[in-house]
Parts: sequence; structure tokens; C-alpha cells
Amino acid sequence: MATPMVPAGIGPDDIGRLYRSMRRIRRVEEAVAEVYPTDRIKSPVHLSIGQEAVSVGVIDVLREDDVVAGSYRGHAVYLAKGADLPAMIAEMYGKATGCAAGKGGSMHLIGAERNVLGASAVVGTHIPIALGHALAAKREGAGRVVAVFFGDGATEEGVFHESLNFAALHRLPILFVCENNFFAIHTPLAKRWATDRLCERVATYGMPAHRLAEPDVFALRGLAAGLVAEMRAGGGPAFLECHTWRWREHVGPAEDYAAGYRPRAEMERWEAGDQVARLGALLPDAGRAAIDADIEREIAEAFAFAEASPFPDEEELFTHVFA
Amino acid sequence: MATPMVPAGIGPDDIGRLYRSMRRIRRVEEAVAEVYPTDRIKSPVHLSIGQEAVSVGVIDVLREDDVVAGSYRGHAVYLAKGADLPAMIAEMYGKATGCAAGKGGSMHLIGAERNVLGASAVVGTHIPIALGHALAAKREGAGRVVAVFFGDGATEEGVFHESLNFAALHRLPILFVCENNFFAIHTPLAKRWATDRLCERVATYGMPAHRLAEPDVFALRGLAAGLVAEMRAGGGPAFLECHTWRWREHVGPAEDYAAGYRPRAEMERWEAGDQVARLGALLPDAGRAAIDADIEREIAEAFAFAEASPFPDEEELFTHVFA
Amino acid sequence: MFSHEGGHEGGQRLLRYVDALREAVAQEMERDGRVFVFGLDVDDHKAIQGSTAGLVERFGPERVFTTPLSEDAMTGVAIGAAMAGMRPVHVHIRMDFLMLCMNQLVNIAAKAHYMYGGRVRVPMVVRSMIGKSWGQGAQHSQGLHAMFMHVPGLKVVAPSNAHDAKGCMIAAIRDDNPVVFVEHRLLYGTEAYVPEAPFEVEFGRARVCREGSDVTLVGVSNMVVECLRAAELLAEAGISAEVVDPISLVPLDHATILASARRTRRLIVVDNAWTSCGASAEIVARVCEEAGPGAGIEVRRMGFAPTTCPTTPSLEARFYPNPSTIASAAYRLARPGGAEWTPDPERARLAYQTQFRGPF
Amino acid sequence: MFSHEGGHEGGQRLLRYVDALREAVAQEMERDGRVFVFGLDVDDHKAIQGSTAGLVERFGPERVFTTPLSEDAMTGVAIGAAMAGMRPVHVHIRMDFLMLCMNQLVNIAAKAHYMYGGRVRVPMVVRSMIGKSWGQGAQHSQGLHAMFMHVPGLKVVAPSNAHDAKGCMIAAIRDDNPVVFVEHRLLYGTEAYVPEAPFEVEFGRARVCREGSDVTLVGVSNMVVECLRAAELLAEAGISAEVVDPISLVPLDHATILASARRTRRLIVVDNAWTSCGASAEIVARVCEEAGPGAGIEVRRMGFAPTTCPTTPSLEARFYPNPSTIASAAYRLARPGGAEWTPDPERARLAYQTQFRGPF
Ligand SMILES: Cc1ncc(C[n+]2csc(CCOP(=O)(O)OP(=O)(O)O)c2C)c(N)n1
Ligand SMILES: Cc1ncc(C[n+]2csc(CCOP(=O)(O)OP(=O)(O)O)c2C)c(N)n1
Ligand SMILES: [Mg+2]
Ligand SMILES: [Mg+2]
Repeated sequence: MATPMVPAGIGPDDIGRLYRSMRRIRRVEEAVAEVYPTDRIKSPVHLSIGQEAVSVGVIDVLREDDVVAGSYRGHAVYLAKGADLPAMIAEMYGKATGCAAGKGGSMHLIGAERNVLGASAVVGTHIPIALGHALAAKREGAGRVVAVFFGDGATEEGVFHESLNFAALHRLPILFVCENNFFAIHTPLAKRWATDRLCERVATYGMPAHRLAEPDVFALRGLAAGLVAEMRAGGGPAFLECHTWRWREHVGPAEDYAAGYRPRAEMERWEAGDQVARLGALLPDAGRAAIDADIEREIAEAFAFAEASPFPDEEELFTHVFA
Repeated sequence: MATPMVPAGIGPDDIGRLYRSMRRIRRVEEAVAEVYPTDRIKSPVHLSIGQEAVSVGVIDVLREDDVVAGSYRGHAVYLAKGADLPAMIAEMYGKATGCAAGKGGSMHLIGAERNVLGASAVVGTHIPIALGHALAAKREGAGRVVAVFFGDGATEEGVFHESLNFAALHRLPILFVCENNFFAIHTPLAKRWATDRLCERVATYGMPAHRLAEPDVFALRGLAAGLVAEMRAGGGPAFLECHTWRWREHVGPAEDYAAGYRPRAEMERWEAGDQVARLGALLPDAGRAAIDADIEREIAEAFAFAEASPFPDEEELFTHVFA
Repeated sequence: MFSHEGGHEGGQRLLRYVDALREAVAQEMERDGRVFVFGLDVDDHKAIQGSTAGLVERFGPERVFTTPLSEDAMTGVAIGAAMAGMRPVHVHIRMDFLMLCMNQLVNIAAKAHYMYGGRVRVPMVVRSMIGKSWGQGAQHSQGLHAMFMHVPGLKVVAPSNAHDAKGCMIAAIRDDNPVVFVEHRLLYGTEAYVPEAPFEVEFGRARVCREGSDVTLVGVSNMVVECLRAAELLAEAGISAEVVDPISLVPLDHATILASARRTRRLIVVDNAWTSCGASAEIVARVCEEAGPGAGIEVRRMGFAPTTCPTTPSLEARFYPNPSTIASAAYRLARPGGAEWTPDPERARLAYQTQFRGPF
Repeated sequence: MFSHEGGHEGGQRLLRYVDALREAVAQEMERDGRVFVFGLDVDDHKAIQGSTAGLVERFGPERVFTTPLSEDAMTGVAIGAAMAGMRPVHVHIRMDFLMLCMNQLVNIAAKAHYMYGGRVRVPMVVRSMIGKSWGQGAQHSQGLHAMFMHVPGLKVVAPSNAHDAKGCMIAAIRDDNPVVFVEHRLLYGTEAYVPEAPFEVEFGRARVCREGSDVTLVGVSNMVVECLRAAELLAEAGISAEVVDPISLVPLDHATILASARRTRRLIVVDNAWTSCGASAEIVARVCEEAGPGAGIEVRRMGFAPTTCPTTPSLEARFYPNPSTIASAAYRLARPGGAEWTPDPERARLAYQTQFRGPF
């Protein structure tokens, strides 16, 4: 795909900030994939590699007090919102210092201090939870908004439609972001969707709905900025369908093109459109190198923190059943 | 509303047949309402009075081996498909001779011999059940189709959307018929639907979707005939939204305009468009009188049968738990 | 609005169960702006049999509103709003409909506090009414509280009288956990003395409603009323029955039940639900585990017949335990080998006319 | 396809649980054109851990197909197709996901035959896998069979070995009722001798897997394997444990369990689920009701810790019963007042390597 232009109004700082965020997610996930075979990570991992731009492009326009929600494939959402990296790695290591005290693992990250809702491993279940936060945000009246990220498969669950109707009915400040990577585990859309007229369908609830078929973090960010601004001003919900691509296997650290359910050729198109590489190339070498070095240091520290942290004490099994 | 014309191709026999079916439903329901205060009927009743034309207009184009499914407000569907009237009244009386052996009552009528599926009292639950029959019909390959009737409220349940997607994905021979009477119990659409663009939404699944805003049994029948013909020829599902009006209270025998949740004035519009009266007027007096007399006789016999039938024996409590 | 409230400060008034529920919610909404009430038809003129009557007029449509028919998503909304600091009361006119939101209740509400390492709380109340009689039938009559008792992280309460209905509702709204609130619709009309001022009935403390020495009857929800009636009938047959109302099923005041059973050495648990893997199984199993055979306690369970609920009265009547069947079972237990005895059905039929009057 | 089938007619071969499941379904699909298999990912290259491998190639996409992520509607489709005369096998890779289709299972599948006066039947199989270990966590590890045991109209089976997996699957497919089929994923790799020819394991007949005189261990699903291991450890400590596998939970062969408990006078029910209102509560309660204190039976329940399932191994290990905790509990029961005893953890850890080899 032809690389789109950098839109007017995007300055070097923006490029640096967006690059840092995407690159950081990419490298964290690669580091997770690297250590995974050592069994230091204690739960299944669903990596965001290749899908970083969706989380970053949207979350870049949010305030710290805005709320985000992601799924078991939510590492990018968690990191893009600025939630704690060492606590994330420690959580995957099953350590007491983890963001969920070691009880949630990779599929249930939570970044309470940064308004990152806890992730759910049951597809689609986090959508109405995010909607409840949007109801609270509206009642509060402080202009906070909610962004909820989910996959193409989640749109097949009835609860997604119930949520759209309720959000539009009450004009709740929530941005629905569908990360359409064309597969649910190994099953392609053709076996799951009667048509791909998703945006058209969502629009019938009376909310703006846009599809971004090409990876362009600037375009996504610009679109999100406009929609979120309207929401803060009291507008209702909006919907984005972002085409993207999962570079690794559904669950686990490796590539899986050998399995044959999707062509390696498709991958090349997405590698060509990789936003991490694209923004990196837009930066001066020295600047990029400095960012990269920061990130590597941060990651090394996070894994060291996780390694050094203790496992929960036995009696922790019985805490937190009731508040 | 101006009375529409009788379309070409509709002969006296058609008018007589449609009148008989609608009038029969109207009178059965009125008779049920009449005896209800005597407590001879042993379960809550959700009457179809005012909505007869929807069931009759669609089901008139179906074959005996086609399948229909209705909700707890399913008396019209049951009768229009030709299921047994005495067994229906006996069922409401809680008698052993009832269509469900006295175990189901008014909300769970079943007309197995006429392919009327059992009705469910949990809104929307019968929709995927009907879909399962459509899957079986398609595998069978004998051109049988399924028509499923449900209210406007049922479209708010997630299962409705899951069902639309699956029906369209597998091109199943099922006609979805929404009887939009504008209320779920006492709650108007405005408190439940973000927009009224239902047909537009359903169409995005890739199936024909039509709204009939005016009561016209001939127009409905014509539309249904075309859609069903395509289905038999291997076409996929279709959708109809029929505006209609519940003349009585949500549950129970009486009118309830005194409650004030909907204006009596609206009712007049629907009385003016009443298809039972309209078709009756199109018939010669003698012919109409003969039909009416038949119906009264049939109803009297059905209630007599119910009265005379025994209640189930005590041990029936324990039969039919497992097949 | 609340006719019973007038006058006598903090005093007790005879109040109907349904009015007690409404008064509790109104007082908590008054006290705490985070509390809101939603669910199908909470704001219509029937007002959930009157239990939400006047709330929308008093607190407005932002705090009292109906919803689309979308139980699954609406439950998620309640959970999310609760995590965000609000205190939702989600109303369902039938417990049967909770089957549509089991995923949210079991996989999220029950687990969030634990799964997220204590970082979130889910203070919500799920009001669910159990229907009975007049051909409610298979899908409008189920008491499914055992399913919620099975899953750690959910509290389950089933008050049997107006006093506890108010106190439990206030406690449930103030609780920082999801609470499944079980209301039997036949209790709505029953009256009890209820304090006017807000008060909490503490969860996990059973009440001995009637003391006795020959047999312990543990009733759940409306079955407390049926057990009390059975106890009156048994008294006339010379058998002294103790009636225990657990009030809350999770947490369960096991100690009180066990102590009573040790004393009477006969325990019958009567539930408004099926017995298989039911609350009655749980209570009986715990008593037997802890007391052991040495305590010599005979145990029995009573509940729904092991069938689907039929609509026809001739069968429906036999689907449920009633004062007569409870009394007969207790009699058999207390007089093994004695002659069969069944109380005068006429007198047994009065369960829901007899108004519950404490003691508190 | 089925490497084990070659050669010895009707003979028994060592077969893995997962292959036994697949063979059973394939043989029934061969025999009966009405049988079809569907559910998320049944037709992908992973083939539900191999349990559906080769089926789509052999029977085609009309009889073996994946679905959208729509558990609720898909369950309705299975029920409707079953009512229409087909015999669906609906596959779920986690039992936890059944919470999304509880309404269809509880309010329709369980009730249709009864609610419609016997006019319809719902012959369907709901395959549901229970996950364990490797941080499956709160939502991928639940054994929720008790919820289905609670509702009349559903059958529930939980085979513990490859032989029963095949026999129960064939019986379930041929059954005219909805059958919830519980499969523990850690059993998939375990081998047993399995007849090549189709056969049914009759529901409602428990198997005494190992005879003993001091204590009865009733295990559910994979807990049978853990109990057998515990029994070996107990033998070394001089305690003779009888191990009973109910195989089907509904219907439940109560007589066999009761007879064993009467003999050993000590009963421990070990479930792969929570105990509150669980299968263990049901079994214990029934034994105590029927045997009475006079039989002198001590009873205990073991199951999940009363918490949500954590992911970290340091806590997850303590969430489940295991041969060591089971053996210790049995020892305490058999040697009251005796010195504490715990088996060598090394030897106790072997449960899933030891292959189940009958007796049949
Ligand atoms: C309700 C539910 N059904 C099935 C599964 C099993 N499952 C886990 S991930 C997944 C695919 C989801 O696909 P999508 O929503 O597109 O997200 P992606 O993994 O592609 O990011 C499935 C079916 C589940 N976790 N939850
Ligand atoms: C799942 C579910 N939620 C709520 C109810 C209570 N209820 C019974 S009928 C009804 C209204 C349904 O409205 P609609 O679908 O428009 O059908 P109508 O009664 O108007 O024919 C409701 C909410 C129910 N039976 N099932
Ligand atoms: Mg996807
Ligand atoms: Mg309606």
C-alpha cells in the first residue's frame, strides 16, 4: 500500500510521542514472546503485535481521566493508556506485585490508576461494562469519555448490539473501536459474517460509524479526535472499524502461517504498512535511537522487577473473594 | 386511514378464507376474554385482538408442512396455521386434553400436528429455535420454510441479532416477522429504541427487509408470497416489520386506556383500519353470516370440550420430565 | 407517597413487604446520590407491583429508568456503573430472566474483585422476583438462588417478611459486593412491623422465628411463612417445631442452624426451589459434615417436585411444599412408626393470610 | 484417520480420551445421518484439541461446521434442529461459556418436553470442556455442572476415562434428551482400553473403580483419577479406599454410592467444582437423608477452594483438590485422633501420567 502523507498539524512532537507509544508496545510484546518459552510467564498470552496503531491512534486523543477497556488481547490498550509496565510484566509472571496481584494474568490486566478497566477473557463481555462506565461519566457531567476496544468476533455476540442500542438511546459518551483483524482464532470472517456491512449496520442506531481500511495512525487519530471532541461536548456514542492484522498466532508467542489458515502473502501487505516502522522513519535517527534506548531500558527494568518480585503468599488465595 | 383497494388476483374465495381466519381469531380471543373473569382459564392471557391480520396475511401463503413459531402472544399464529381449537381452549383450562396436556397454558401453546412450534414466555427465545427448524428444513431440501413472529421488544434482545446473522450467513429459509405494536408491556419505543431504522439495520445482513406501516392484509400477503416463493427456490431469509396495535391490555382480558400510557385516540386509527371489519364488508351478507355462524358454533364446541375435559391425573406431574 | 411514614418517629408500623422494599430504596436514594434504580418497567404505572411506585416522580428519570429488553447488556451496565462508583439496583420481574445475564453475573460480577486483585468493587443489587400460582408456568416460577450460591463472590439474600425486606435491601445497597436479592411475589402483600428509620438487617445472621424442641424447620424465602404455619399445625398435634429463617443464604449463618439441629436432632430444610444441588442440599450437607453421625440428627429436604412447573392447578398445587406437606413430613420424622397424620387442609391453606408479626 | 481402528475386530485398544470422543462421534455420524457437529472452531486445524479432527473431511461442511461467536442463538439453533428431528452435538471449548446460553439450556432445552406436554423432544449433546492449569484463570476453569444438575430435564455426564468417554458419547447422542457432556481437558491425553465397535455406557450406573473397606472416595470427572492415585497412596499407609465413579450425575446411581458408604462408613465426595450447592453437596445430602445417623457414616466434601480461580501457580495449586490433599483427608477420617499424615508429594504429583486401565 502507498504510504499516506503526514497530515498538516502533526508536528515532530506528535510523531515522536506516537512512535514511542507504538514502538514501546511492539517491543514489550516481542520481549514477552521471547521469554515465553522459558515458562516464566504463567498464563496464555494474546499478543497485540501488528495492531499497536489502533490503540495508540485512539488513546492518544484521550485524557488521563478518560476510561479505556480492552479484551484479553489488551496489552496495547493497557500500555497506550500509560498503565504501569512493571506491574504488567509482574502480573504475567504471577507475582504479588502484578497489576492484579497475580490473580488475573495476561488476559485480565487492569490499570486502575490510569482508568484502564480490567480485561475479560470471555469475548465481548467487557463492552457493556465499559458502557456502564460511560453511564457514570455522563451522570458525572465532567466531559469524560470511554473508549472500548474489541475484535471482529465480539461483534457477533448479541451483547454488542444490545450495547449499541443502549448507548445511542441514552447518548452515552463511548467510542466503540472494532479491531477487525479478519479472524476469530483461525476462523475467517467469511464463516462468521453474513456481510461486511458492519459500519452501515451500526450507523442505523444513529451514531457516526467509520471504517479505516488502511493502517494510518494519523488518519485514525484525527478521526478519533473529532469524535471524542463531540462526545465531550455532550454528543452521543460513535463507532470505528479499524482493519488490522495479527502478526502472531492467536494465542502464544510464535508466527503460525505454517498452519495454513491464512496466507503469509497477506502479512506482507501489513508489514509494508507497519506504522511503527513508518513513524520511526519520519524521525531523525538520533531522536529515534534515544527513544528506542529508553524503551529497552524500561523493558529491561520491568522484567527485572517481575523476576525480583515474590509470588503471592498462600493466604492470598482467600483474599478478595468479597470486598 | 384510507381503505386500500383490493389488489388484482384476489378473488372472493381468498377474501372469504382470509376473513374467516381473522374473524375466527378475533372471536376466539373475545370469547377467552369473556370467560376469563370466571377463572375457568388457569393462566395469564396475552390476547392477539387487533393483530390478527399479521399472522393471517403471512401464514395464508404457507403450506401445511411449513413451520411457524410465535410468542406468549401467539394465539393468532396458532389458529391461523390451523392448529386445533378445542385443544387450545382445553390447554387454557388446564385440562388433560390440552395441546400441551395442561402443562403449558396460554403462553406455551403448541400445535405439533400443524407444525406450530411451542411458544415461549421468555421474550425472543423462540427466534433461534425457529432458526434451528430452518436449518433442518434446508438440510432436508424439500422447500419447506419457517415463519417466526415476535414483538418489537424482542428485537432488543441480542439473540435476535445473532439469529439474523446466522440465518443470512447460511441462507436459511426463514421469514422473520416483527409485529411492532409500539409497546413492550407499557413502555413505548421511545424509551427502548435509539432509532426506528430497524428494517434498514436488518437489510445490512443481506436480506430483504420491508416495513408495512398501514394495516392491509392483502398487501402483507402479497409481499409474504413473493418472499416465501424465493425462499422455497433456495433463497435466504427475509424480514418484515408490520406496524400493528394491541387493542387490549398487555396481559389480561380488558382494555387499559384508563392507565394513560397510550392514547385512546391512537386506537381509533387502528379500529378504522381493522382488517376483520374491512374484509367482512367485502363479502356478501349471506356469505359472511354463514362464516360467522360456523365460527360461533366451532367456538361453542371448543369451550364445551374444554369444560367437559378432565384435569390431568396427579401422576402426570411426573411424566414428561425426560423423553 | 409513603402513607405509613407519617407521624410516630422511628416507630414501627405495620407495613407490607412491597412497601418496605420501596421505602428502603427511597431512603437509600435520599441518603446516597450514587444509588439508582433501573430495569424493565420500573417507571411504569404498575411500578413492579408497586415496589418502585413514586420513585421516578421523586428522584427523576436519571436515577429511575426503564431499559430495552436487553438483560445481558443491562447487567453489564450495572456492573460497570458499580465499578465506576455508582450503586445500581437492577430490577427483574422474574428470576427466570436472570438466565439471560448469567455470563455477566457469574463471569464478571462475582469475579471482578478477585480477578483484578482487589482493584475494583461491584456494589450492585440484583432484585429478582419469584413468581407463583395462577399458571405462571415453567418459565415464570423458578427459584434459582442455588446457582448463585454456587459461585464465590456473590451474596444471596431472601427475606421472608417486610421487616427483613427493608433491612436487607438497605444492607444490600450499602454492601460493596454484588447481592442477588430474592423476592417471592406472594410475600408482597404480607405485613410486619417495620421501623420507619433506615436500618440494616445484617447478612449472615439467621433468625429463630419460633422456638421448638422436637424438629427444626429451616425455611427459605416464602417457605418460612409456610413453615411457621406448619409449626402451628404441628403444635396442635403435640409436636414442637423450631422455625429458622436464614435470611441470607450467602453468607449463611450455619452455626444457628447447626445448634438448633443438634438440639432437636431432626432437621427439615424447606426451599422454594429444586432440591438437587439446591440450598437445601447445601444446608443438609454442612450440618451432616460438621455434626457427624454421632449427633444423631435425622435430615430431610423439601422443595419443588423434581419436574418442570406445570400450569394446570391440579398439578401445580402438588409441585410446591405447603404447610400440610411440611407438617406431615415433620410428624413422620418426630413420630417414626407412628400413625400417618395430615392436618386439616382447610386450616393449612391459610399461609398467606396469616400476617407475619415478628418477633424481632 | 483412526489409527487405532485397524485390525482386531471389536477388540480393545489403548486409546486416548480425545481419540475416544472423536471415534464415538464419527461412528454415530456414520450410523445416523441426523447427527451433526457444530460449534466454534470444530473445523479448524486444531480441531478442539483433536477431538473433532478429520470429521469435516469425512462428513462435509453441512454436518461439521463452525459458527459465529453467538453461543446463545447457536444453542437455540441446536434445540430447534433437535426438535425438528436432527441430533446436534454442540461443542464449547470452555464450560464457562455456557453462561452465555443458560437461558436456552435452562428455560427451553430442559423444559420443552414437559412444558409442551411431551409433544417435542430435544435430543442434543452439549460438549463442554473444563480447563485447568497454565493460568487458565477465573473464566476458563470452571466446572459448572451443578447448575445443570439443579434443573430437571437435563442429563449430565462426566466420564473420567477414554472407555467411558466413548460409551457415554454414543449413549448421549442416542439419548432423546439434552445431555450436558462434561470433559476435563487434562483427561484428553489419558489412555484406556476401548472397544473398537460402537457401544453405550448406560447412564445412571456408577462404577466401583477400586474396592476398599475403610473409606469411600466418590470422584467426579478428573477427580476419579486423583482419587485413584490417592487410594494408592493410602494403601501404602495401610488404609483401604474404595473409589466410585458416578460417570453420570443426572441420572445418578445413588444406590451404589450409598451401599459403598454404608460398608466403609466414611464418605468423601471429591468434585472438580465448588462445593456450595455442588454435586458433592447433593451426593452427601442424599446419603445422609437416606442412611440416617444410625448408619454411622462420616461425610466430607472436597472441591474448588471457595474462591475465584487465580492464575498464579502458587495459588492455583491450592485451589484444587489433589491426590495428596484427598489422601490426607481420608487418612484423618479413617484415623481420627491419629498422627497427621501427608503422602510424599513427589509420588502424589503423578496423577495424569498414570494411565487409567479399567477394570471394565
Ligand atoms: C464468549 C466466548 N466464546 C468463545 C471464546 C473462545 N475465543 C477466545 S478468543 C476468540 C476469538 C475472538 O476473535 P476476535 O473477537 O476477532 O478477537 P481477536 O482474538 O481476533 O483479537 C474465541 C472464539 C471466548 N473466549 N469467549
Ligand atoms: C427476556 C424477558 N424479559 C422480560 C420479560 C417480561 N415481558 C413479558 S412480555 C414483555 C414485552 C414484550 O414486548 P414485545 O416483544 O413488543 O411483545 P408484545 O407483548 O408487545 O406483543 C416483557 C418485557 C420477558 N417475558 N422475557
Ligand atoms: Mg479478530
Ligand atoms: Mg410490542
